[in-house]
Parts: sequence; C-alpha cells; structure tokens
Amino acid sequence: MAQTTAEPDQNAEQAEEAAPDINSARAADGHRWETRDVEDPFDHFGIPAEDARGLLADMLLYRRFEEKAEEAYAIGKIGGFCHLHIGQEAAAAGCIKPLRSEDYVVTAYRDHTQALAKGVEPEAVMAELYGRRDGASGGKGGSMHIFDKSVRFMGGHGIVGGQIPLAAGIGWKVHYREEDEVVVCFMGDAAVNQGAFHETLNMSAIWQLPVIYVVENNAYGMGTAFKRVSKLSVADRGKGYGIPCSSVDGQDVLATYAHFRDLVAGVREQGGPRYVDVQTYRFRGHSMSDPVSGTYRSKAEVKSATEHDDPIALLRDRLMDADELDQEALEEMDADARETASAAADFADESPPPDPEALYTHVWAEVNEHGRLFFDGRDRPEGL
Amino acid sequence: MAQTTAEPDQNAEQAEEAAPDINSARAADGHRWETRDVEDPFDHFGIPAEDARGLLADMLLYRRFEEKAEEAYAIGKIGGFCHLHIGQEAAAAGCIKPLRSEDYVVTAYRDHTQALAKGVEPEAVMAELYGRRDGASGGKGGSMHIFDKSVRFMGGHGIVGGQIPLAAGIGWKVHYREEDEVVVCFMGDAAVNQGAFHETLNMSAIWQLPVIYVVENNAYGMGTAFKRVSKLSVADRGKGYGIPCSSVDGQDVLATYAHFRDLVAGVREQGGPRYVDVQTYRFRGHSMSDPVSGTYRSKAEVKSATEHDDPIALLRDRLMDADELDQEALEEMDADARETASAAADFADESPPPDPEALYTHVWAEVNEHGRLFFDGRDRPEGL
Amino acid sequence: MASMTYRAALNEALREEMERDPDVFLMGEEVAEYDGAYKVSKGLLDEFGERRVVDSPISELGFGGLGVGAAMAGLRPVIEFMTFNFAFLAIDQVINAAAKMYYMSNGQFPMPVVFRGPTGAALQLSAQHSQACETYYAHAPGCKVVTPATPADAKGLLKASIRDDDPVAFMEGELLYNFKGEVPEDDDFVIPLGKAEVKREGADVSIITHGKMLHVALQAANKLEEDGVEAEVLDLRTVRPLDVDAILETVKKTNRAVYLEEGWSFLGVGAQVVTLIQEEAFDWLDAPVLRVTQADVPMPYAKNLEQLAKPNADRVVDACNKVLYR
Amino acid sequence: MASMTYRAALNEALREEMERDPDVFLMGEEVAEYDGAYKVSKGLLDEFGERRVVDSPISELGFGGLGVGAAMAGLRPVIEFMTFNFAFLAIDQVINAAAKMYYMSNGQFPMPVVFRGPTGAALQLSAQHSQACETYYAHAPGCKVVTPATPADAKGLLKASIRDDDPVAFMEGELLYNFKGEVPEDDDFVIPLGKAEVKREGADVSIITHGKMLHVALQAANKLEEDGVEAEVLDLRTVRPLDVDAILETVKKTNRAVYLEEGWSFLGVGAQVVTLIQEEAFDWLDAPVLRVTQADVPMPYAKNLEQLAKPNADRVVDACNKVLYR
Ligand SMILES: Cc1ncc(C[n+]2csc(CCOP(=O)(O)OP(=O)(O)O)c2C)c(N)n1
Ligand SMILES: Cc1ncc(C[n+]2csc(CCOP(=O)(O)OP(=O)(O)O)c2C)c(N)n1
Ligand SMILES: [Mg+2]
Ligand SMILES: [Mg+2]
Repeated sequence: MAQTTAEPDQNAEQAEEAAPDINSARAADGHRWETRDVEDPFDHFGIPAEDARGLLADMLLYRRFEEKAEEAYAIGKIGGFCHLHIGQEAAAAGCIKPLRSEDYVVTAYRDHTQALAKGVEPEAVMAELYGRRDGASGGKGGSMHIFDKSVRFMGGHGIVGGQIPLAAGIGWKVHYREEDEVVVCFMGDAAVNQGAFHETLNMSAIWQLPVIYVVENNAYGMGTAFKRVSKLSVADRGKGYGIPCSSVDGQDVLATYAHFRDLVAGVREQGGPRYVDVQTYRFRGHSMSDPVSGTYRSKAEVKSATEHDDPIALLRDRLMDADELDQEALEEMDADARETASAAADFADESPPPDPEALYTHVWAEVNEHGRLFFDGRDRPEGL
Repeated sequence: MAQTTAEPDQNAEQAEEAAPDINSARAADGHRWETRDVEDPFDHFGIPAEDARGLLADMLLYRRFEEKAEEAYAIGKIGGFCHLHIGQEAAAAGCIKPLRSEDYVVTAYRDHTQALAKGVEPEAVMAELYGRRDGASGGKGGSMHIFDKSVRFMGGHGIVGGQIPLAAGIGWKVHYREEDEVVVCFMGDAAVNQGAFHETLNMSAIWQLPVIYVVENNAYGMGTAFKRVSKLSVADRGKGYGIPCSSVDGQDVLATYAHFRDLVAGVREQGGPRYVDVQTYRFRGHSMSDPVSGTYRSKAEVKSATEHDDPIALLRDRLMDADELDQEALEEMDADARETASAAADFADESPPPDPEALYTHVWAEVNEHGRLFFDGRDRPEGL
Repeated sequence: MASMTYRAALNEALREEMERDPDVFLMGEEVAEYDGAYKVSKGLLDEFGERRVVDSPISELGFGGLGVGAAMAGLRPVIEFMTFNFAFLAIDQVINAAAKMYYMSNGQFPMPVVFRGPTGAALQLSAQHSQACETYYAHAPGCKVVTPATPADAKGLLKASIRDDDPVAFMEGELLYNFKGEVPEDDDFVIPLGKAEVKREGADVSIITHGKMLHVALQAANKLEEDGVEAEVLDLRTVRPLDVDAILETVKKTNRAVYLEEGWSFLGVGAQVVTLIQEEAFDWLDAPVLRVTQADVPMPYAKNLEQLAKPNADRVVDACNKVLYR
Repeated sequence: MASMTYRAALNEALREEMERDPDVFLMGEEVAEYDGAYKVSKGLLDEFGERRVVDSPISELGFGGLGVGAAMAGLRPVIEFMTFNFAFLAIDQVINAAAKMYYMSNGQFPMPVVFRGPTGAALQLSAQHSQACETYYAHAPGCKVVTPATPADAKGLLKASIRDDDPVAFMEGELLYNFKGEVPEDDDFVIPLGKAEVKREGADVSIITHGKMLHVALQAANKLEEDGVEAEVLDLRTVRPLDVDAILETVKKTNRAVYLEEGWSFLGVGAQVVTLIQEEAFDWLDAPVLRVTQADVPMPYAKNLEQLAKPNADRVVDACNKVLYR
C-alpha cells in the first residue's frame, strides 16, 4: 500500500546514505518499497489479474507510443520540444485509470501518455505531435499542449506550475456546482518550488476543492536533482497546508492504482484535496534534445533504474510469476501496442497540415461587431 | 520564552473554542502565554530593568509618533495610504533592537516604527510621510516606502510579499561575501499566502541564508481573518521548508526581545534562516482609510486587545510592579516621546516640498551617453 | 435614466449578471465580507452567498489562475484584483494561460473570464500603487482590454465583458468610483466591446483618449472652446478591440489629433493609436499627432511632484494648440 | 578579431565580467551543473565555483527578486531566465521592485541587475514558449532593454549591461546561439547601451529593426538590391535607451521606413518607433512607415502555420516596395 511519512524527514541526506538495498530507482529517497515483494500482489492490492493485464496493456501502449514518437522526432516529423514519459508509465495508468470519464485530468508538458490514459485517441495525440490537422489540438498546440475536452483532458501546459491553479479552477467548478467529479492534477517535482503550487494548495485546502495533486516525482527537474533545490522531500513539501499527504511507489502500477482508487473514492465521497508524491523515474533525457543521463545523473543510476524499476517489467514478472500471463500472451499484447502506435503514426503521417486559414482561427472566441482585433496588417480569411 | 509548536495543529478551530481564558488578544490562536505571568520577568528573560526601560521608551516613541501621524493625516498633511503600527510596537522594538547596526531590516508598507527602531531619524520618517524634501526617501516614497541605506533600513515595500525575495537577496549578499550580518524580514500574516513567501523560504533553506523571516501576525490581512484564508496556523505554515520555526508573544516585548536576541545570535553563529510567528494585534484600522473594527472584527475583540494586550501597558506594569519605574519617570519618558514626535512633525512641516526638478532625478542611475531614456515629450532640467 | 456613481454602476452590472447567469461568480481579496476594498461589491455577499462572492487569500497568481481554470470548466468568473498594480503577480496566468488557451486548444476552451480592478493613479499612492497597466494586457492577442470612464460605460461595458467569451482585463479608475452620471435603467443595457464614443463633437482638433483621462480631455475641450477652438473628444472605451473606424473618422474630420493617456509614453496605448493613424490616415494629417502622458517616471509620492507627473488639461490644451500651429 | 558563436560571445562576456568584478554572479535554472539550458554558461561553474554560478529552483519570482535584493545590497547579479516566456512569473519583481527602487528610495538604491535569457520564437515551440517580450520590459521607466543580434553585439552589450547601474532586461535569441561572427579580442570591448548601428548602408529606404530580425532585414535588403533598391538597415541594438538620433538620421536620409520586429504588432516596439518618427520627423516622411511583425496570433505549433506567423524577408521586401510606392 501507499506509504505515508508522518514526519518531515529533515535527515533525507543521511537516510540516502544509510539505505544500501534500494529496489526503487529513486535512490535519492532511500526508500525500499516493501510492497515490491508481497506474496500475492493482486490480492494484496485488490486488483484482479484480469485488470492487471489491462494495466500492462495500457503501459505497453504508452511505451510503444513514446518510442514511436522518439523515432518520429529523430527523423524530423515531430518538432519543437518533446518530453517522453518512458519509465513513468505507471503514473499515467495508475493515477488515471481509477477515474471515471467525467473526471478531469490536467498536466504539464510531459503529457502524451496521460492523454492516452484519459482516453484521447492515439491517432489524435500523434497527429498533434506531428502538427497535423487531425491532432487533438488541430496541430496548433503540439507535444506540450494536447487538449481534448470531450474526454475532459484539460491539457498539456508549458509553464512549470502553470497548470496547478487551473486544476483548482476546475475543482472550483465541481465544488461550485456541487458535483462529484474528481480532478487529477499532475506536476513534476520541480514544480513544487513554484509559487503557484503554494498558493493553489492553500486555496484548495481552505475551500476543500476535489483535486488530487500528483507530483510525478522523478527526482529531477531537467538537470537538477530535487534534493539540490529543496531541503525537505517532495512528500514533506505538501505538509504545510492541511491537506492529507501520501507517497506511493510510482513504478509499481498496482500500488499506484490501488492508492488512487482509494483516494479518488475518498475525494468523491468526502471532497477535499489530496497531495500525493508518486515516486518514479525518467528513463530518457528531459526532452528529446537532452542526453539520457547527462552530467546530472550517472549512467549507472539510469541503468539500475531501467533494470530494477521498469514498471512494465515489474508487472509483467508478477503476472508471469502468478501464471497469469505467458510469453505468447505478452507478445500478442505487445504486438497490439506496437500496432496501435504504428497506426497512430501512419494516421498522423497522412493527416494534412492545418489549413493556412487556421492561423487566424481561435485567437478570439468572440469577434465583436465593432472594433478591430487583429493588428498585423496582413490579409486574413474572410470574416476575421 | 518563545513557544515552539512541534506539530502542525490541524485542529486550530477546535483549539480556539476550547480556550476560554485567553490573555493574548490573538484569540484566534487560543494561546495563553504563560510568560505573561512569570514572577520576575526581567530575570526570566535575562533583560535588565534598565534595558527594559529603554524598550519602553522606544515603544512609547513609536506610539506617540504614530499618533502624531494619525493627527497629521486627519488634517491632510499626510496623503495616500498610511498604515499605523499602533498595537504592534513590541514587534518593532523586540525584533529589531537585538540587531547590530550593520544588520539589515526590510519590511512591508506598515513601516514607520520599524524604521525608527532601526535608527532612521524620526524627522526623516515624518518628513517622508509629509512628502517633503528632507524625508528619508526625499518625499518620493511616502509612508509605504521609507528607505535609509545609512542605517541599513531597506524599505518599505508596497506589494504584499514583495519584500520577501528582496530579503533573501540581501541575505545572499551576506552569504556571498561570507559576512556575519543578519537580515530581518518583516511581513504580515496575509503575506504567507503569497507565492513569493514559498519560493523564498525554500531558497533560504537550501542556501542557508542568514535571514529571519518574521510574520507580524496580527491575525488579519486588511479585513480578512487569517484563519479564513489558511487551514493551518501561521506558525505551521513555516514548517514545509526545513527552517527552524517558532512562535512568540508579540505583545510581550521582553519575550520578543529575548527570543530575537537568541535567534540573532544563532543566525550569526550558525547561519541559516529562521521563521518566527510574532503574535500581535493591530489597534487601529488597516490603514487610515479604514474604521478601527469594521465588519471583520468586533468592537469587543478590539477592546479586549487594547485593554489586555497593549505591549506598552504590559511592560509599564511590569516595571512598576517591580519598582523599576514610578509614575513620574513614566510621565517624563512619555513627555520625551511626545516631544520627539512633535519635533518630527514640526520638522516635517517646515521641510519644503521636493524641488520640481526632483521629478526627473533618480529614474535612471546611469544616463548613458547615447540613446534617449525619457519619452514624455516634456522639458526636463538640464542634463536629464 | 438613473443617476448613480461609477461604483454603483459596476455593482449593478455585477448584480444583474449574477442574477442572469448562475455561472457568474466574483472572487478576489476582500470582495465578500469587506464589500470590496473600494466597496464595488457591496451587498453582493448577502445577496448571493459565499459560494458566489468569495474572499480569496492574497494569492494573485493562484486565484487569477483559478479563474482561468474555472472558465475552462465552463464557469464565468469575475476575478477582482484589488488593483492592477498587484496583478503583475498573476500576469503569467492572464497572458500565458487565458489569452493563449483558446488558440492552443484549437477552440476547445473559450475563456469567459473577466479580470477587473482599478488601474492607474489615485492620490499620492506612490510608485508601486499608481501604475497604468493597459499596455501589459493589450499587447497580446487573445485578451481584450476595457477602460470605462463614466457610470453608464462602466455598467454597459462590464455587462458586455462578463458576457464575452474572451478574457477581458477590465480596468477601472479608483478616482472614478465616486463619479456620478446617468445610467439607463435597462437590465439588458449592454455596450458592445470595441465601440468608441464621441463624447464631445468638434471640428478643429481631435482629442482621443481612454479611461479616466476622458474627464481631463473634456476639461481641455472646454478651455479650448473659450479660445474659439472646437475640440472633438473621442473616448475609445475599449483599447482592444480598438474602434479603428471611429479613430479614422475623427482624424479625417479634424485632420489634427492629440492622444491623451494616463500612463507612460513609451509603448503607451497612444503609441499604437498614433501608429495606426499614421498607417491608415497618413494623408489626412495636417500635423503630427502629439501625445500627452504621465511624466516618464515612476509615480512620486509628494503632492507637488505627483501633480507635475500627471497629465492635465493645460498640457492637453498646449498640445492641441501645437497641432493647430497656434 | 576572433570568430565565435553568439553563445560563446555571451559566455566570454560573462567570464570576463566575473573575472573583473567579484560582485558579479550568475543565478538561474540549470546555469551551473547543466551549463545552462542553452549552454551559455558552459564552464563557468568550474571556473568560478558554486557560490558565483548558482542553480536555482524553478522559482522565477523568488530568484528574480533575490537578484533585486542582492543588487540593493551591493552585488551585481546576472539572473538567467531560461526564457523570458517564464519571466512573466517574475515580472512583478522587475517592474514593481527593480525598475522603481532607485526612484522610490530617492537614489539610495541603484539596481545593477541584469535579467537575461532568450526572447521570441525558436522552432515550433508553440504559444507558451515563443513570445517576444520586449514590450513588457520597455514600457516602464527605470528598466533598460537590450537585444543584441550578432556575436560582437552580444558580447559588447552584455558587458555594458553588467556594468550598468540600472536593471537591464537582456534579451537573446535562441536561434542566434549558434550564429557565428567576428568579435573584437579586447577584454574591455564594451558597446555603450543606447547606440544603434547601421548594419548596411542604403539611400532608398530604411529598414529599422532590433534583435534577431536583423538577419531577416539583411536578407530583405539583399533581395531589394537585386531589384535595384538600396535599403539601409538600422539595428537598434537597445530598445531602451533608444537611439533616437540614429533613427531620425536614417529616416531623414531615405524618407521612407519599415519597422521589422519579431513580436506582435499591437503595442510592439515598432509602434513606439513609428510614433517617434511621426512626432519628430513628420515632414521628412514621403510615405507612412509600415511595420512587419508576427501575425497577430499566439504562436502556433504546426510548421506551416509557424512559418506563416513569423515575419520574413519577402514581407519586408513587400513593405519596402509599398513605402517606395513601387
Ligand atoms: C516557469 C517555467 N520555468 C522554466 C521552464 C523550463 N522547464 C521546462 S521543464 C523544466 C523542468 C521541470 O521539471 P519537473 O517539474 O520535475 O518535471 P519533469 O520534467 O521531471 O517531468 C524546466 C525548468 C518552464 N517551462 N516554465
Ligand atoms: C500583491 C498585493 N495584493 C494586495 C495588496 C493590497 N493590500 C495591502 S495590505 C493588504 C493586507 C495585508 O495584510 P498582512 O500581510 O496581514 O499585513 P498587515 O496589514 O496586517 O500588517 C492588502 C490586501 C497589495 N498591496 N499587494
Ligand atoms: Mg521531475
Ligand atoms: Mg496582518
């Protein structure tokens, strides 16, 4: 189950050195997640093997999708900044799959697989990465700005911490209309140091907004280790607001799923915000323009993480150990995932670029009858 | 001594109802400061009666000074916003008097008496309120923007929370040059909800900046009770950063002084930030344009505070009880305070308004040889 | 018509729009229990309750962004900044989120949010409390900027802004709150955004302005009249959308113009208007358009300096005389 | 002269100024261990240590303000914003604190702080990462704005900015970092702020610009040359202080001008420059000054749309032809 730390751990550095046998990639925290070794994980977490296979399929799709994006980026089909979620798939599946379709998800720029998890079509996500007309945001948003209102996937935001107040606003709507939807707001560990985080958590606490603030704690903001920019741990940074806080093994999708299943039910029933430190690890560089390890983390650290803390391998092994999956089924599952990713890429490839007219659409939702709104002295399509 | 709360008190509301015999005006917190009743306060706090008399004289001056400002405002000699410190004098004296002259103080817009405490001349403060040439800021800053570099009084800032990063910057300089100065940064309780607070406390913790962050917790931000905009208490809001936190009876100048004497010594020796909840109460309206009580607090609350928690009366009584002050000495002390305040007002009255040319001075520190800096199409004095 | 203050007109606009649409709510510092720092929201808490009239912590970035998120989710927030001077803390949410959201999402998320509060100077509030902030909001496409100068405009434009599906920076004047004027008594009295108004007709020179400077412009026009000069006073009312037709019309009528604004000259709104005139009515101009603005300095506290810093009617008269070559 | 990239020129400027003055330090996200997001600070951590080259948390308001406070206390901070897009979060400290401090304190606290980082678009970074931010910093008195376009200017102007006692928003171009050019090999090579440079002489029309658009202007000038038109290209280099003399001089020489800028038109820098020309060289103009700017839309991601949105040489050529009535 989710591990909740009761006391701010002022001795994080000590703890780190004292913990030799870390089976989480998140060496920085010095945790050993005991639940990695439970006898019957499906029973322990209350997740039937059938459902666990579903989660595996989801994560495989996310992995293959991101690999496809990586490929496409390498050959110039995707431009700009592109932040992959590889290694962090359990966060997407575990935090989002417990939601209902009416619930909301909002996140930062590392948003592809959260979008998939919330139900955005892989074609629409990939076409957005390609900057095509059929992209989720019509090609105007790109990798960092996937939006799909129809499944309540509220973006895709590029300013670190910028999505946090937005989540509170969405939660405010739920609270205002006395509905029972839940909002999940993802952020990276580095976003914890933004003023927006602080202001929003406080507002959420006083108004008891139904928002789960999820720190996808991959231990680094770009090239900066979290422990270099915070004296306290991510989990402890949530404790100054009067919001229930917890940490979870974010490489263990069963643990994450079970934790969020309970949190979501709790928020839906009792309302109020929650704060969760989802401890994960990024297997690739910060964005496509960065090397995998770089100077800020060692090759060995990355290697250890990919070997011991791959969320997909972890679940696969559990299923296989329990005879709930065989090699053949796994390969079939993976083939499906690859197939979906490929199909998404093909679709994206064939989707045309946006119409030139799209340059000027959706700047203003309301073009008033009087007054000029556009001021660039260029010719625009009729009516704009 | 200063009271340190170990645990975030998630039951602040309960606590409030459970505490019937509050001798602090800060009913909202439900504290009873035991040190109000210690037998020999001078001995208890390690402050000789002689020094305590000095603190009384200081506070009397602050009180009379602010009353003078109040008068002057009423007859239109002071304009704009004017925020009095009446009721909070112990914070100015208790937090600042333990400092050396090379130490720094920076504060918000309620800044008159902190300026006096740090050594800005009463004449210069009053002349600034009057908007005169001899004002601490040449009449350009006004009540909210008293500056005096010569005594390291770093302002007087009008954006709630805006001075907090400045304090860290000043602390950064001390840290950078490996000096042993201490920076005291005042803020109101409402400033705790600003992002600048959060970002700065975190930076101060990681870099161990020698800054004491003082919340002058008068329980209200303008008309909003702190408990309406924070689930946790002021003290607990400082706990998320890895900075030592404490609370002190801010109406008891001996307690406050003793606490800061120790804190300042600690920072000077060991470095690193501190966070202090100085519990106080404002006896006047938020600014001169507001009524004393208003709709947000009851007349009874204000009355109780002025009767039981006047920092000046409290110290006066202690000194008198201990035969360290008689009525005559008190009256003399008060006459001196009134005299200084009056003299400051007279000085201000006689100081001329700034030269018209001052409009254009000090906009740019460096007027470059090429290029135009001023763009209003007006005539300016030679050389600008 | 009813005679009421600018403050009361804004209050009525809020009340009527909140009655009309349950999705409209007001959030900001001191807006509820305190009735607003400038009492604009007086009585609204009693009438609509604390769900719809909400005191916020002093967290401009946070509650500004909360408004943006609430608009994404379908509400119509009115976010009060105690003044726009404090809104610099929130401008990331206005420019990077509100103004760009509709575009980035390809039209999925309109942004019916109003950010309102006073802009510009009052009396002796000094540098950090006296800035005119129009430029910061008008520069980016996606954000509308509204600056009413009279009670009627305040009411009609605030109602229009609340009904508008784009983010609006609605900028009031602290010194206008007590200003009285006639306001139509119609629940549906809405002034369309983007429509300037000729507040005084004249054939000799155009004084173009927006916001509280309208009153200075009218003073100047009266002074000029004594001198036999008929100034036309055009009040833009909204800075964006900009009523280009009205600007060009008055310039083509008088062939001479002065732009008067409260804030700074460098990249002030006037710079855009002058440029527009130059671009689109170059041949109609008999003289360069001149501008009257705040002195190019942070606002000083001292009364005498503040007066020197602010634009005034005499300066406008001088500028008009200059463009009239008199 | 040494040939080096814009990035290396900035790096040298930082290194030399840090060597020259122990009070100069560099703080920002990823500036130390990572060598800067764009590697501008490469090697500086090794050379100067972590006291002087400091990785900050992602807390723009906080470390922006820390820079202001450090300047008050006598240091000379160089604060790197990873890009100015993110600096909206910190703008309160730049405008309300840095730009006003010297004035409010009656000259007690000069503000020798440089805020630097890229502004404007790179390639397909979409709306929240592509904004040209000059207007936001140039409007308020008290803040200087510097926008170098070449390696030599980058070096000379950064050195001047660090030595300057006013706050400077020093705006680089992400797409310029790899751009190579000749840079004088003098430790004291400083280009005074406020001095524009004619980057190409010509008698027929003036293309006035700043920042990375210089290169587009030069391209356009080459195209025009093929057509027999000699364009003069004036690079402002600093937006504030503004080299008014140089602007008026080129306009008086060619009598026709086009302003080219990367950002938006409404209240873009060009609006101020056009207004200035109109105010001070009205009679010298043979045609209205035209402007070439970004399309008035948030920057779209799709490659084709982004290309359409950005200003380009053909548009500049067209505008020149228009003011030449050809
Ligand atoms: C306000 C702001 N500052 C800086 C950046 C540049 N930036 C983009 S991602 C990033 C690191 C964020 O790290 P984290 O929040 O931990 O998320 P992760 O990338 O690890 O998922 C930075 C500094 C930005 N986009 N916005
Ligand atoms: C950023 C910002 N928001 C709002 C204001 C308006 N304002 C001035 S003082 C104040 C209340 C501050 O209360 P607190 O911090 O508790 O200080 P106190 O006045 O009690 O000393 C407010 C809302 C401001 N000056 N700056
Ligand atoms: Mg991270
Ligand atoms: Mg207070």
